[in-house]
Amino acid sequence: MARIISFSKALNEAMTQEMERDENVFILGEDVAKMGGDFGITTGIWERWPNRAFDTALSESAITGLCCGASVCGLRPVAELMFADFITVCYDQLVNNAAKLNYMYQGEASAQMVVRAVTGGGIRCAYHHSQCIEPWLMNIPGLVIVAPATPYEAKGLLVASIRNNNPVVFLEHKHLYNVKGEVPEELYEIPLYEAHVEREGTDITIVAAMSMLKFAQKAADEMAAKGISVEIINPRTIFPLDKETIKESVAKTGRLIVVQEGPKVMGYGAEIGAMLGEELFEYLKAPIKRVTSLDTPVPFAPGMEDYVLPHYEDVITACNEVMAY
Amino acid sequence: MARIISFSKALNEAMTQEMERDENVFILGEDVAKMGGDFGITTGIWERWPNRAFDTALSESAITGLCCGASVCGLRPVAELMFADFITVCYDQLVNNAAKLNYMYQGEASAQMVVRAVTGGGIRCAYHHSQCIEPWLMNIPGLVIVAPATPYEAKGLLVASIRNNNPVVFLEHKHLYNVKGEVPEELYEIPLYEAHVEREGTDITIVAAMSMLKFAQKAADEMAAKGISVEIINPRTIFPLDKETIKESVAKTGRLIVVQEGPKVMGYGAEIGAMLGEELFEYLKAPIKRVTSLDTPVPFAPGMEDYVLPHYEDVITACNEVMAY
Amino acid sequence: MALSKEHLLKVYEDMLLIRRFEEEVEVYAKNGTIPGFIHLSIGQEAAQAGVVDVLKDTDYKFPDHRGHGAIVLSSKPEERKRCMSEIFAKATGINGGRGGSMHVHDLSVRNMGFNGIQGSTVVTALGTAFNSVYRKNDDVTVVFMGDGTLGEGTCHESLNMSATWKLPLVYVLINNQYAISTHYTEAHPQKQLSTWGLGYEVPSMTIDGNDIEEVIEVTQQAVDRARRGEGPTLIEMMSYRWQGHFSGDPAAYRPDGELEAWKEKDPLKLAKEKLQEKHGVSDAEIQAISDRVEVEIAEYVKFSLESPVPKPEDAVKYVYTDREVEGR
Amino acid sequence: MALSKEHLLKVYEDMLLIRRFEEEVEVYAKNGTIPGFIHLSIGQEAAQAGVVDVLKDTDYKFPDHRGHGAIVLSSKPEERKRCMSEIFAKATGINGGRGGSMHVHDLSVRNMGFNGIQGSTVVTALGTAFNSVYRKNDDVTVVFMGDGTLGEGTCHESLNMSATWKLPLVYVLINNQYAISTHYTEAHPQKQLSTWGLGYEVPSMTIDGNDIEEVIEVTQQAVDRARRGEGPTLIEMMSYRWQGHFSGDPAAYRPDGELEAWKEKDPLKLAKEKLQEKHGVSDAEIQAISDRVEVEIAEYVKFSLESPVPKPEDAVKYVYTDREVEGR
Ligand SMILES: Cc1ncc(C[n+]2csc(CCOP(=O)(O)OP(=O)(O)O)c2C)c(N)n1
Ligand SMILES: Cc1ncc(C[n+]2csc(CCOP(=O)(O)OP(=O)(O)O)c2C)c(N)n1
Ligand SMILES: [Mg+2]
Ligand SMILES: [Mg+2]
Repeated sequence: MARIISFSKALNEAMTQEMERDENVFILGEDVAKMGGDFGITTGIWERWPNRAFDTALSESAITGLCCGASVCGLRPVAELMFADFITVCYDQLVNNAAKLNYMYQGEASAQMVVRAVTGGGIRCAYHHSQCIEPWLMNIPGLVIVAPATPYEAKGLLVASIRNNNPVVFLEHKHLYNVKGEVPEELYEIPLYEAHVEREGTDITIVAAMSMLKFAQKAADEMAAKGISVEIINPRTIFPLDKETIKESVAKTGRLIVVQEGPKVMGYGAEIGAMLGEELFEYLKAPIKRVTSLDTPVPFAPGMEDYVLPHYEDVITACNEVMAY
Repeated sequence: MARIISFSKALNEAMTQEMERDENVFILGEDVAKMGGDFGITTGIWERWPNRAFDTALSESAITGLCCGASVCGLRPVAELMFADFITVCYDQLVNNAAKLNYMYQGEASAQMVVRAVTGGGIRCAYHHSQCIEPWLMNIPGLVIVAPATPYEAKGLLVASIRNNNPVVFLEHKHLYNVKGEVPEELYEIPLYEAHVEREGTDITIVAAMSMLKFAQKAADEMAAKGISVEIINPRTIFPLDKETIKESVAKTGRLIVVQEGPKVMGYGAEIGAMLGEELFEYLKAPIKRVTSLDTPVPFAPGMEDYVLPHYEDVITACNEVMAY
Repeated sequence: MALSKEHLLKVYEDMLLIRRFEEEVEVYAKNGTIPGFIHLSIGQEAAQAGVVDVLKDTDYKFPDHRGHGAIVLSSKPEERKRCMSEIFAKATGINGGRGGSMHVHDLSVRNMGFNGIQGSTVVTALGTAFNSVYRKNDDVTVVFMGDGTLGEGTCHESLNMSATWKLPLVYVLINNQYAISTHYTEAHPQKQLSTWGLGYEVPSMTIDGNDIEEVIEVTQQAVDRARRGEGPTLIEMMSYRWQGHFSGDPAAYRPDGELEAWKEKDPLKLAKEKLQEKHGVSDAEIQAISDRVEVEIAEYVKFSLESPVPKPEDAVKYVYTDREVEGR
Repeated sequence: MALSKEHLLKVYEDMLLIRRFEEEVEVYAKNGTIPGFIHLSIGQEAAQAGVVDVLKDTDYKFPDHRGHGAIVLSSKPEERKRCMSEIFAKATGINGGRGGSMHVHDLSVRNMGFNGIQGSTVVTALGTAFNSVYRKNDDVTVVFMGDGTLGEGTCHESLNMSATWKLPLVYVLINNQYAISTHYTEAHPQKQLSTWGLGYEVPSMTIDGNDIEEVIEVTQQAVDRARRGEGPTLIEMMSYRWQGHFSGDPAAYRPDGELEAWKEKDPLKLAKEKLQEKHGVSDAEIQAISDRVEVEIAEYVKFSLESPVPKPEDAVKYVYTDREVEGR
């Protein structure tokens, strides 16, 4: 009865259905139209709406700049950035233009655009095709960063992102594209800015986004077997963070572990950790823990890359440590 | 006897003396040669070395890309970025090129370059000429961010940055240029990666960089009058952070306040806060505090800008709160 | 193209309005009343007045950082004083004082404002031009840029894309010889910057940017071409800024006599001579224009000086469209 | 320019080495032995072999992502197998396996490696070219780029600066018709991409990139010009990649017959015909070359397969020049 589709297909459906509903929505980017995207996510859109799907030159600043200008005219661009690492070549358009347009225009118009970006490591593509970019954007008021972890979220959050009037950087983790799950056929929104309690628990709070959620789930199972109850929070929107949900959870458990791909230093675990140290000090029963990648670029050789990426065992160690404290 | 010069002059002297010492050092950037820089910091260099000072087009990617390539040939470029906010248009060259060159070249060559960038708010120049950019770069292993607070540091840290073989983003706060202080005439280095204990104390640790140091100093005086002893740490190198010095201090005081210009969310206070929550949990006697700008772009109108920037009174409130906890 | 007497009178008055606007702004910038820094467009009135003259309210305008002139002339007459009070950082400013000199926009007349990062509006302008194609209307987008700004990579990405897609976009490149202290011949290899546009097979030309008749003629052709859906045009308008880069810059980098030579080519002087010599406009008529402009400008200044400052706490407004940000 | 028989024989062998190198890489990429993704340059051998043939060991070379050919030929003969084992992610790889297909450098021959961000090396190359001017030597820098890469803003900033400063830099733009699935005529307005360079008054030309003699002749002229200190040149070399964008891409976007037509223009076939028809090279001689190349390539493959993988913990090395990074 419940329909099972892939994360990729869920994204495709979100865009397709939003384009059916709202003719202001269009897609653009490198190879998104005729080829349907480097990862096939926009397949079929150009065939159906040849005037609403645009292959561009390799010009990420032009793409995102165009999105800003078109947004102000009431359009709703959905751009694909192929690899999230390429955000560096259009960083200015996101940081100094999109993020500030509503502020500059005093609410009269805003960058109601979505930039879809394929994020994360593990595919053996080295330094420039493997990075987690969210920390580079989390000091920029005005931006929104959305990070689905399941096919259900992929669709509902992308729909919400397209409808949202702020600039949204929508992260799609490479390792999730083929993951399958239940996804309603009809259009639905999952609200932005709200973290999701994936699993309730009383002893430890694990915050984990995107592909890291599976580590949290596995760890919760493993700890449950030992009688330790883990609560899992999936932020869904990484920026601005849903501080309330995290605080509520840690107020209950007193123990926090953030599992995060990407270097440890100044990842989102930093903000969560500091926020709790500020606002929830009296509830903390143990040191906070961050399980992350090492503080290096991402190397190519599989053994090296795996060494750098977060290790599941470290989540278990962290759980044991916070319980033993 | 002791020579008193301005922060600006100290920077100029650092470059001049390094250029005398090492012919691989050269300067480039918009208006740095014939005009001596938009802020006058490179005055006199072109006159002396017309073949080692280069005015460029408005091409920040070309400037920083050139620095990367020239570094690999053994040169030591010192580029000026005018306003730090413009780092967004050459972000790729810093993040994906300079920061990773030593790693990619396995230590055979590196981006031994300095990018001087004029940072911070308070001069009524609104959204794109007032930002603190360090948080945008602190998740990038391979980069170094240096942030002097005094004329003495300006010279010693710039010399060390020029000699250092990693890519250094060297922050110069607008409000410090005219500050005067004691600066030795001879060449000297202040080591990178080492925070400086500006003042010893036992009750509260305040971490404050660049122009925020004066808030910390004033607050320390004010608190001293009430019998409360504040230790002040000036990071000098903002990334990678000298965690040891901060930890040693907080292990002693048990109380931490970070004073930081720029939005609160994901500023360096986040990393410091999380790090202490992880590594120094048992020593903390009170919640950590961050005194920062508000989470907004920087508006133009003086009253609005002042409202957004960190307030001195909030440092005092934070001190009182951590003591009262 | 020779303009009619009426038309030339109108744009002469427009230019004078810019001149006087800028002169007053300079006074209050120098005496510290206006905060921040100010880029004045004295000397470049023809390029700004001429271009705006050609455009409709429904055309998208991206002024540059030296764009007070284009901004004021784009505005509805009753809003012009609010452009000045914006620069004065006042609550009555057209953007409530939060933007200032570099960021004066008015979406009601499709003045899209500037972005302090040079070259940024050059790609944002793709979006408004794209919108016209997407919605199949004939709104044209004009983006102003300087000779220095042409150094930015965004200029390439923009012209490449607008030319490929034949977007209705006109690039007005005001070559005022300098980017801060750097002469355009030191930052670019080609003798005339417009040559650059030819590499994209985009109609590109260099004109006398101080001759308002030439500015209007060539801009009109480019705008017409864009409106017909034939794609972008690049117009390099040769001109000169009389002041330094920003108000207060002594402009020591300029060779002796250069400013004086350009003052001979003052766009206002040129227009006035034509009015008087060709159209027989009397001194009295010229004086009447001048008087009208004085009254107007005096009102702007008074309004700007007397207006209240904005509420500090409004600084937290409009960060997001749908979320509040914490204040103090 | 007609090459001597010896010269043509040499570069024919070079091209064959690339072809066979790529064919083997493809086998091991497809069967999963090589991790990550691979961009093959089969069909583009003349452009790579011809350019490298002109360069000295002391010239700086920036290969692009489709640059195995230029990389291997730039390497010292004894190091070539290490280029392949790098692609195999092995410890013996010329970069210890940390870079892989997209990041093979060898500073000893001034192969500067690639940066995965298209357009990045195009500005990095300014630095090595600048170095030659700064140090007053005559080293030339060559940067390879594709038709798609020309979309990036960095290309503009680079050509603008190199032309203004007359840097010894040669831009080799291999126009293989496509950027992933997008034909160059859909991404750029001009009919031939080299027209773009003329906008900067930079000598720019389009040549047959599959004719190794033409490649060598035109590259030689550009390199000579650069060595004389006369500035950059842009050479658009028309060619075609036989495979899809990456190994595994079915390249469904190509019209029927296009690949076949280009196979008729196979650079190896063209060179072989010339060798045989013009220089009277025998089948046996051709066979001997082929045999040599087979032995060579077989050794690379064996070496690559048999080499050990790198130590995982070496991943924390070289983040900084003077600081350690924590491992596990
Ligand atoms: C990306 C970026 N780089 C540098 C600057 C600093 N800056 C502001 S205006 C300017 C010169 C611009 O010259 P031009 O485009 O010729 O305009 P003009 O000032 O002559 O009107 C510079 C370098 C900036 N605002 N943005
Ligand atoms: C900045 C950036 N944008 C996009 C990409 C993804 N990408 C890699 S190669 C490529 C196509 C390049 O085309 P071209 O320059 O013609 O080289 P070719 O692949 O045809 O050899 C694209 C879009 C990238 N690596 N970097
Ligand atoms: Mg100029
Ligand atoms: Mg190509």
